[in-house]
This record gives sequence, C-alpha cells and structure tokens, in this order.
Amino acid sequence: MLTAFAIVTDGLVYAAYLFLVAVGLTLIFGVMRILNVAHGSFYAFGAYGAAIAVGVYFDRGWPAAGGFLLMVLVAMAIGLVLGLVLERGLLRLVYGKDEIVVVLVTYAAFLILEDVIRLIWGPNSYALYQPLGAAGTVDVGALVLSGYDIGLVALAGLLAIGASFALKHTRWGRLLTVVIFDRELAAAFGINVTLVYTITFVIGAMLGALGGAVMAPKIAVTLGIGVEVIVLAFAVVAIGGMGSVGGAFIGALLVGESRAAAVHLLPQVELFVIYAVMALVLVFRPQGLFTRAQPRKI
Amino acid sequence: MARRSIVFGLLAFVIVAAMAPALPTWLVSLATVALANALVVLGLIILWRAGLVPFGQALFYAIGAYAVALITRYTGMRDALILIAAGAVLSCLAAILAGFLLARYREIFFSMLSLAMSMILYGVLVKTETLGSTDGFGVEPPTYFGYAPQGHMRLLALFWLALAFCAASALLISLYFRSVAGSLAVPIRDSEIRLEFLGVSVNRLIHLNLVVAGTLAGIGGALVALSIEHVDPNMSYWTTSGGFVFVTILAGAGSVAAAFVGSFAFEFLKSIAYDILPGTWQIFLGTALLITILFLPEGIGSLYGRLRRRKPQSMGAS
Amino acid sequence: MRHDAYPPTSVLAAGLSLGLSLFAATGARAEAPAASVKIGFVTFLTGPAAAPFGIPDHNAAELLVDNLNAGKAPPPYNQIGLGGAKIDAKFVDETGSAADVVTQFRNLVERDHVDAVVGYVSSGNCLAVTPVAEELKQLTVLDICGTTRIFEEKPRHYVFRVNPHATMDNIAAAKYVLDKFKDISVYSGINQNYAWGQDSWRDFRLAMKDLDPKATVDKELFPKLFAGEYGAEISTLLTSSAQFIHSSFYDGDLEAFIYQAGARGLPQRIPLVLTTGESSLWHLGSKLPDGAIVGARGPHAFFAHAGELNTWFHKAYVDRFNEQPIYPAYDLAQSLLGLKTAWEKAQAKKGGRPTTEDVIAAFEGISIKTPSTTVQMALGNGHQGVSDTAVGTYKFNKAENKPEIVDIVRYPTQCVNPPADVDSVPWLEGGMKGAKCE
Amino acid sequence: MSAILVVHDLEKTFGSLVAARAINIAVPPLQTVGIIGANGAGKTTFVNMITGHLRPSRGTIVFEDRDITGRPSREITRLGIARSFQLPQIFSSLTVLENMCAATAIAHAAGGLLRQALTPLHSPGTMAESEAALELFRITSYRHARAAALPQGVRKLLDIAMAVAGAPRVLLLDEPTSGISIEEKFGLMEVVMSALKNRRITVLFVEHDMDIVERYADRVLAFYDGAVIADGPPIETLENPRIQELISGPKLKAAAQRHA
Repeated sequence: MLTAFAIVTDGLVYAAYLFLVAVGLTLIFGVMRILNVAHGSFYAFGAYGAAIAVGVYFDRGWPAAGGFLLMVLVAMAIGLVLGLVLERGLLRLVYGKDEIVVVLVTYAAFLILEDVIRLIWGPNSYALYQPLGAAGTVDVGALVLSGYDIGLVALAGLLAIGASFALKHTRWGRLLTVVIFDRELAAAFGINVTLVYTITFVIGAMLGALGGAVMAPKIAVTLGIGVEVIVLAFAVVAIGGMGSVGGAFIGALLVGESRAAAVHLLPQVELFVIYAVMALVLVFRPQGLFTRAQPRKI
Repeated sequence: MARRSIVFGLLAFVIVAAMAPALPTWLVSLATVALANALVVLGLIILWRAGLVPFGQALFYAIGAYAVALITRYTGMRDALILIAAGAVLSCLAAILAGFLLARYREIFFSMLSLAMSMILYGVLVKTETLGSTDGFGVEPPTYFGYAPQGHMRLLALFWLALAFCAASALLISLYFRSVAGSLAVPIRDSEIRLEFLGVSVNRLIHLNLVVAGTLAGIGGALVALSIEHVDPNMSYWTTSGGFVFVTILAGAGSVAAAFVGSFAFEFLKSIAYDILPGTWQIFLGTALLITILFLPEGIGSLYGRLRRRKPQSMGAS
Repeated sequence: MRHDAYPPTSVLAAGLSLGLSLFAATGARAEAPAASVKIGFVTFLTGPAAAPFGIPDHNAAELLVDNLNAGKAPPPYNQIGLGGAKIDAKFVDETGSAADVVTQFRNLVERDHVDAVVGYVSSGNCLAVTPVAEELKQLTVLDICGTTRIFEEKPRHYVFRVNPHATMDNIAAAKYVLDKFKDISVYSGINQNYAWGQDSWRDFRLAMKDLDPKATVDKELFPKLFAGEYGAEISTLLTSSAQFIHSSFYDGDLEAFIYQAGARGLPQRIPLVLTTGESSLWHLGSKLPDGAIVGARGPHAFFAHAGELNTWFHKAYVDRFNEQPIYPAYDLAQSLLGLKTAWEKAQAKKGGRPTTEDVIAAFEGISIKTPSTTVQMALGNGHQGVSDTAVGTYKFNKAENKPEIVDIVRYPTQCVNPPADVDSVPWLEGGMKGAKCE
Repeated sequence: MSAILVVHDLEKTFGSLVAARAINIAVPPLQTVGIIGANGAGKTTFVNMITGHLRPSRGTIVFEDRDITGRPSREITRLGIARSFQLPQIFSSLTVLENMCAATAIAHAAGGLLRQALTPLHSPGTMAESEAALELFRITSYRHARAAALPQGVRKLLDIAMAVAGAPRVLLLDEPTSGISIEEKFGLMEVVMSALKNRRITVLFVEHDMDIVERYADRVLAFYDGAVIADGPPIETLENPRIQELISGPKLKAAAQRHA
C-alpha cells in the first residue's frame, strides 16, 4: 500500500521534472520544427544562474518567498538573453535548411555553450540548498515528502494548464496554434512568422532555463548537467508527440510513473525503462501519442 | 569518367598504403581509427542521401566491436579477418532485424526510434557486470593468417587491413550509388508516392540501405575494437552516434570520398583541439561545425568539387 | 543535396596534407631541454568529473611540479624536479571515448615523447590505456581509478599504480560499521549504475558476509550515473527496514542525493556509510547530518598521518588555491611522489639519468612516503600500492563552521588488503584469510 | 477481345462516409474513358482503388482476367496499370532527363531490389529510351532543367511520361489539365493523347472541363455521391439533363448545341 502510494508520488515528482525540461523543447519543435539540442544548455544556464543569484539572496536571510520568485525571474532573464542570441544570431541563418542541419547547428551551439559555462563559472560545482529547507516537509506514514517536490508538481501542473489555456484562449496562443498547424497557411494569413519564431524560441529558452533553475536546489550544479537532460527531454517529447504540450505532459507522466515503478519493484531495468517505453510507443504510434500523422495529399 | 574516378580512388588507397611505413606510429593508429570511423560515416551518408539521420547508429558500431571482443575472449579466435567478418555478419543481422521496424519510419521519428534502440543496448551492456559493465574489457591483439606481428608492425598490419576494407567498401558503395537502387535515394526524399507507382517498394529500398549502413558500422566498430584493443558500453551511447552524425555533416553527403575526407578532418581537428585547448576543446569543435554548416553547406567533401567547375553531372553518379 | 562526381583522389590529397601538417605540428613542438623530465598528466579537465577529480588532480600536479622544480618541497623530496632534472608538465583532458583516450595516450608517447605518463581517473580508461602502455613500453603511473582488474587480469611491466585499489575502502567501511553499531541485521545500498558503483557494492557485501554472516540486504539500488533526481530511490530507502545505507556516490551525485534525502529526513533516520564521502564534506557542510560514516579512499585529508610533509602539502595547497585539498589531490601527490622516489632511487643506483627500465626496477616493491601515509608497492609483483586506511564519523563544527571527522579508526595495511598472491574478490569470498588487524 | 479492366460492385467507405458505392464497369482495350463529377463525387477515390492506393471495402477489380483487388500499388503498377497525379509526383531536385532516366531504369530493372542494386543506372538503352520519351511528350527542350523549376504544364507531361515508362496497358490520369490555363489545356491533351494512342494504351482520365471530355473521351462515366449515375458516349451523357443539373451545369448546353 505504502509502496503503491510511494510509486505514485515519486512518479509525479519525476514527471514534474521531466515535463519542466521537456515543455520548452516541444513548444519550439511544434512551432519551428527545430529539435533544439541547445535546450540542455538553457537548463544548465538556468541552474547556474539560480544557484548563484538565489544562493546570495538566501544568504542575506531575506524571506523565502522572494527567493522562489527570484528563481523564476533569473530563469526568464537567462532565457531572454540566450534565446535572443541563439535565434537572432544563429538559427536565423539556417532557417529553411535541412531539418537535421538545423539540429546540428543547435548541437554546435550546445558544445560551445558547455565550455562557455566552464569559462564563466569555472569547473567547480555549486549548491543551492536553502530552498529545500525553506519548503519544509509533509509526513505520510513512514514516507516523508518534501514540500519543495510538492511545489514542483504544482508548478508543472500550472504550467501545463496555463500553456494549454494560453494556446486556446489568447490571441498569441491562437497564432501559435495556426503556425503549428500549417506554417504556409499562417504566412498566407499575414501572420508575421519571423516574429512568432523569435518569441516562441525565447519562451522555449525561458522554460528550459526555468527547468534548470527549479532543479538547482535538488542537484549539485556542475559541468555536464545539460547532457543528461537533452536525451531525457527528447524521449519524453518523442513519446508524447513532437510539438504537443499535452503530449509532453502525458509522456512525462508515463515515463515518470514507469520509472518510479521500476525503482520500487524492478530496479534492474531502471536504466533503460525510459527508452523501452519510448520504443514501445514509437512502434505502436510512430508519431507519438498526441500528434496525428500528416495525411499524404496526392 | 566513372571508371577513371574509381581507378584514381584505388590508386589513392595504394599510395597511402605505401607511405604508411614512413608515418610515425601515433599517426598510423590515429589513421586506423579515422578509417574505421569513415566506414560508419559512409553508411550514414547512404542513409542521409535518402533523408534519414539515425541518432542510434552506434547500435551497430557497438555490436561489431563487442562481437570481436567477445569472440576473442570466449573462443580465443584471434584472426583479424575472421573477427571482422564476424562483426560484419552480426551487425548485418542486427540491421536486418532492426530494419523491419526502422524502415517504416521517416524524419525525426526514424532518428528517435534508432536512438531508443541503441540506448536499450547501452542499458543492457552497462548491466552485464561479467563484461566489466561501463569499464568494458580488453581485446587481444589480432593475428593475420597465423602471423602475429609485433611492435610497429602490429599497427601497420591493422592499418593496411583497415585500408583494404575501406578500399573495398568505397569501391562497392560507389558502384552501388551508380546502380538503379542506389540512385533512388534522392527520389525517396522527393516523392515516395511516385516511386511506389513506378513499382518500387520504398520501405524495402530503405531497409536495404539500412542493412548496408549497419554492416559498414559493424565493420567500423570491429576495426576500432582491434585498433584500441578495448571495448566499452559508451560505444553504444547516443553521444557516440551524435559524433558520427557530426562527422557526416562535416563531410557532406557529396560522395564516397567525402566520408574519408570528413573522418580524417574530424580526427585531425580533435587531436589539435585536445592538444592546444585541453580545457575548452568543445568550443573549437562546435565552432568548426558551425563554420562548416554556414560556409560549406555541402560539407568539406564539396571543396574539391568547388575547385573545378563542372557541367551538371547526371543523377546518382558519385 | 546534389551528388557531385569527383574522384576519391581528394582522399589522397587530404590524407597526405593531413599527414604532413600533423608532421609539421610535431616538428614545430619545441623539444624540452634534454635536462628536463617530460611528464604527461591526464585527468578530467571538462565534464562532470572535472570538479570532483580533475581539478584537485590538476591543482596538486601544478603545485607539486612548481615546488619540486623550485626545490621547495620538504625532505625527502627536497631534490629539484626528479633527481635534479626539472619536470616539464603537459596536461591532457581525459574526457572522450576510449578511442579518444587511447589516441591521446599514443600522441603523448609518440608525438610529445614524454618520459612518463601520470593520471587517469576512470577505471575504464585505465583498463584501456594499460595494454597500450605495455605495447609502447611507456612508464605509466595510474592515478585515481580504483578497479582491481589492472594487475589481477595479468602481470604488467610498464604500468604502476601507487594508490591502493578500491577493495580496502569497503572492507574498512564494513569493519567500522560493525564495531560502531552492534548487531546489524539488515542494511541497504545505493550505488551508481556503472562499474565503480557495482564493484564497490560487491566488495562491501562480501566483506559484510565475512564479518557478519547474519546481516541481510534489504534494498540494493543502482540509479543511473548523474541521474540528478533521486525521489523514488529516497522513498524506497525511507520505507526500507535497513539499519544503515551504504553508498559509493561521489561529488555531484552524492551532494544531490544528500540534499534531496536530507530534505526528506532520510539521513536523520538511517545513518549513511559514504565510502568516498570526504571529497564532498566541504560542499555539504551542515547539510550532511552528524553521524554519517565517511571514508576518503585511503588515509587522506582528515585522515592523513600528521607530519611535516602533510602539513606542508596542506598549507601550500590552501595558500595557492584557497580551498581545501580533497583526496584526489592526495592521490595525485602519492602517484607523482612515487614516481619521484623510484626515479631518484634508480638515479642514485646508476649514478646518471635512469632509463625507463632502471626506474621500473627501482619502482617495484618500493615503499613511498606521502603526505598521507606510507605506501608499499606490494601487490601485482610490486606494481600496485597498498596502504593502511581509516574511516571516521562526520561531525559539523558549528562554532568554526567547518566539517570535522571524529572517532577515526585506522586499519593497518594487511588488515584490509589481500596478500600479494591473492586476488581481491576470491580473497573476500574466501573469508579474508591471512588478514592481520592487530 | 474481352474487357481489359472489369470493376464489379466496387465500394469504399470511410467510417460512416460512403466514398464509392456499387460501381460496375467494364473497359475494353484501347478505349479512352472520361470520368466526370463534382468535387467529392468519388472520382479520385475510384482511381485510388484501381491503382491500389486505397483498398476497396467491397467488390472486385479484374485486370486482364487477373483479380488485383487490394494489391499494393507497386504490384499493380508492375502488372501494367499506371497513373498520373493531380499534383504531379516528380523528383523535384533532379533534372527532367534524370527523372525520366530513373523511371526508365526502374522499368528495365523491374522485379526485385537485388536486381536494381546490381543494374547500373546509365545504360545506352535506358538513355536512348528516356530521350525518346521526352521527345514523344515534347519536353526535350527542358531535359537539363531542374524539375522544381518547371512550368505546371511540363510538370504534368513529365509526370505522365514517367508513368508511361513502364509500358503500361492501362493508364489513369487524375485531372491532367487541372492548374493549366484554358489556352494550354488543349495543347497539352493533344500531346498526351497522341502519345498514348501511339503507345496503344487504354486511358481513364478524370476531368472537369467538359469540352476536353467531349473532345477526347470515347465514353464518359459520371460520378455523383460515390455512384456512377451515367455511363455512355460523351454527347448523350453530357446532354443528359440530370448530369447537367448535378455536374456539368448549363454551360454544357452550348457545347452540346455546337455539335448538334
């Protein structure tokens, strides 16, 4: 019983983590058809930024709430800068090229940013421990849940709801939906696709940085944290359906829960359960759970 | 034209083989690895021509390598030719099996599925502690028809063998590119429907390409295993596949030659980067990749083509 | 893309040009003055292993090379460089595939003509490089890698490892746990899902079986290396009946695990046994609850034997980098000073600059004084070092706001290391016959 | 000789939607059949079923006394039924000649991937044949132009020329003149039809322009709501008031009178 409960809650927490790192990626892919490897760098920059700024904040002994707010602000600032630089400075040059070539451009950007991190913050690791303490704990029988984890799940949920609401009910969201559905059509409707791209990419970057910022308190912020995240996010997005926010949400839940189950019941398979799930989904629904395959017009 | 280029190519291989003894040993071993990787890249070029980019080609690369390592370890068989043949056969079989699934996919879905497959192999290898888990295990130096070279000769022998395999593959693949099936790669990207209505099974065609590419990757893996005398699960990790894609883009899908030019260029770049920027060599590689994509969109391989102006070549000739 | 036809002669062109330019590269490289000894140091300068291993490694190397060349180190190491010849250091990144690492090793040996290679953190890389070193007849001192396989798979001639292998860490930990908590009946383990974690857990379990046959394992967890998120593992451990939890986690993963587990009260509830915990204490500070049992892969840092050499090394390191040296720094010191000792012994014997063979002859079975302790090159025909080790209990000194280790217990060399002629796993399985603990 | 293509009780449903119902036709060799009907009447569905792009829900298709119902399109193609497309399916990154060579080479190396992997693309035979085909369809002047850059009319012709490369006995043209300006339409149909006559191919073509149907068809099939509501010689079919009401509209009257 307790195990079952543990599986569900652990799954939720891991799913929240996955969704936070995947949502930006899937948004960018949906709108721009770019599989953005540099997303890992956004995550890493977000983590470093938060670890330093928020760390300083807490050391001042100022109220915790502000610290959490600062996390989000840092993430947004970093996303804004990195997003603009990459999109305006680099991606703009390769729009319309082979999809894979664009992927490789983001891969190159990722390689460079990895070392930029090293040049800015040095090779040593940073820790942002205060928020976990500040968030407290909730006891459920033998199981102690971290308040911070609960916060993460809530944040992920809010993001998911917020995103789907924004896509449906705001003017910008509708524009995006049109672009996602059919770029040519969107252009024909006189939508400024270039602007949509820039803004989407910046938002995606912000979300990636946010993922890093909110994970920073739980991990040691050190070189190479981006690499792991990329392939995880890819898996989630591929499972949910490239470009579908709802899909990323379900994909994250699916992976999170199956991993939690594996850890509790069958630790041997934990290492590749994610990829097993991914392979299965792709085999039975090539286009992922949440996107329809484009019908071929002839 | 075609015949001439093949003669030239083979001549090139002969000359490189002849000058090998003059090269310093570190360069010989570096070149052996470069040749082995070039075979994997050659396979990726075959697929890329048809618009397919596997993020999991390391699957077949690792199978080839582990085949060699396991056979030497458990049977004591050490003959290079037999070992490489075994690696080729096993990766070929793996590619035939994987192909039944992969051949049905296109674009990013193809890439992701192949990624998933290679990562599952990675997981399995890491879990098998009898094979040293992530540490991997060593491979005995090979013999050649019972002849066991020593010292410098050991490197040269393997280098020549690798060269021979590369020459053979280069020849066969450029013939394949000139064949009907081989020249349908671009048409696959343009209109699968037309191909189907010309009576071609696109999936089978792609399956064939996958098997060829997989086998080449297997041979490459086998050669690397013999060359560095060690195998480990990272050979199947997604970053390894990423590296091969990196080289493919660097090389460009222009031709068979591109694979070799690109692979050598890459090893060369890396060796320099490690040497002059030990702490920040990734910036170096990343920038190199960017420059290639932005200023040589058809890859380093296209440089030669640019140098001499040509009237439009007919499709598929390589 | 179009498929342009052009003859693969460009392969020839490229091949030649590359070959030649690489030649040029080597020619251009200024050969170090014959007087100096060229040493290649290989460690992780990039990637996640840089912070915990690469940087302390690199710092210690820089520190020692400069001080040795200036003759500033205390005796017995006050001779300049190696036997009067200044050390000419070249650093190489260990990051990359096994193929990259082997290629870089060959470049060091055959392009840069180093006299010795010192380094390697990853056991996989040590295993990959060893046969090449043997083939190239290159004197090589492996540094941090802990695998027992190097000298147990086959005897080596050119390869040495001063730092003891990982077996003793876990035997010592097991012994310490058993005297500290009486009647242990259940324990759990969480180790990274790769060779290091798997081997550490295997050794620890075998040691426990020998020392306390009735103790049983409850949960054994192997999260992915650098997983980052340990929620599920922590829940599993929270719901486990274990009396303590063994882990060989280090740095990033260890800290992440401690932060997340700490937030959920795991270490407060079940004591942790961290075989490599020392390297993270300065980061963790008060986040690691008092009472955790920590080791340092040898008697390093907190556990180092007092003495002039130790005091000097610690002070010089802190003064220069203004951070505390952690065990990887001490490991590098042991490797380099081991080489120096052997080199100078050979030189004294020969009365001139020793050849590789001279150094090897001198190195085998030698005993080496290091900042931490005294290492005996006892195993693997005198190629593998063994030393005593120590384990202690963590305590955070709030007053001075710095970590401390209390209740340190030292374990003599023969107590935690197999005899020269026995491999470690069979030795453990055979009940550690011939262990001398008094 | 008996009919070359016999369709019996053919039906296609997508869920509740019926795209084709109870279609029965027999086409004698060398006949040219015009297929008319409003958009969504089931014309293209019909073509797709014959050529194996869609699997019929019911009924049979018999070609040269062989049942080909539900066979994959590539098999049907090899058996001798080819088709062209409303949106020309050509290899846009290749030149016109390269397109034609590909089609011809495939036709020559038909039967088996292995054979295609072993046959070189360029043989004097295929070259000559491709040139001839371009000549026949009057697009030789474009031979070195990239297909992507071709005017619509040439794309259509190339599409059809490639379809014919495999020497089919039956060819289905899906709206050969759609997207072509009124002035060019007849010119294009002239080229196509004379070429096909010359190759002795039975033709079924979907067409919206009643003048073209009237000019080139020996027989007209009128589709409405998935069913064939009229089947007969052009004039009388097109004059049928029900057809005019449902499909062609009054403009037909003019055309009919011209011929009366």
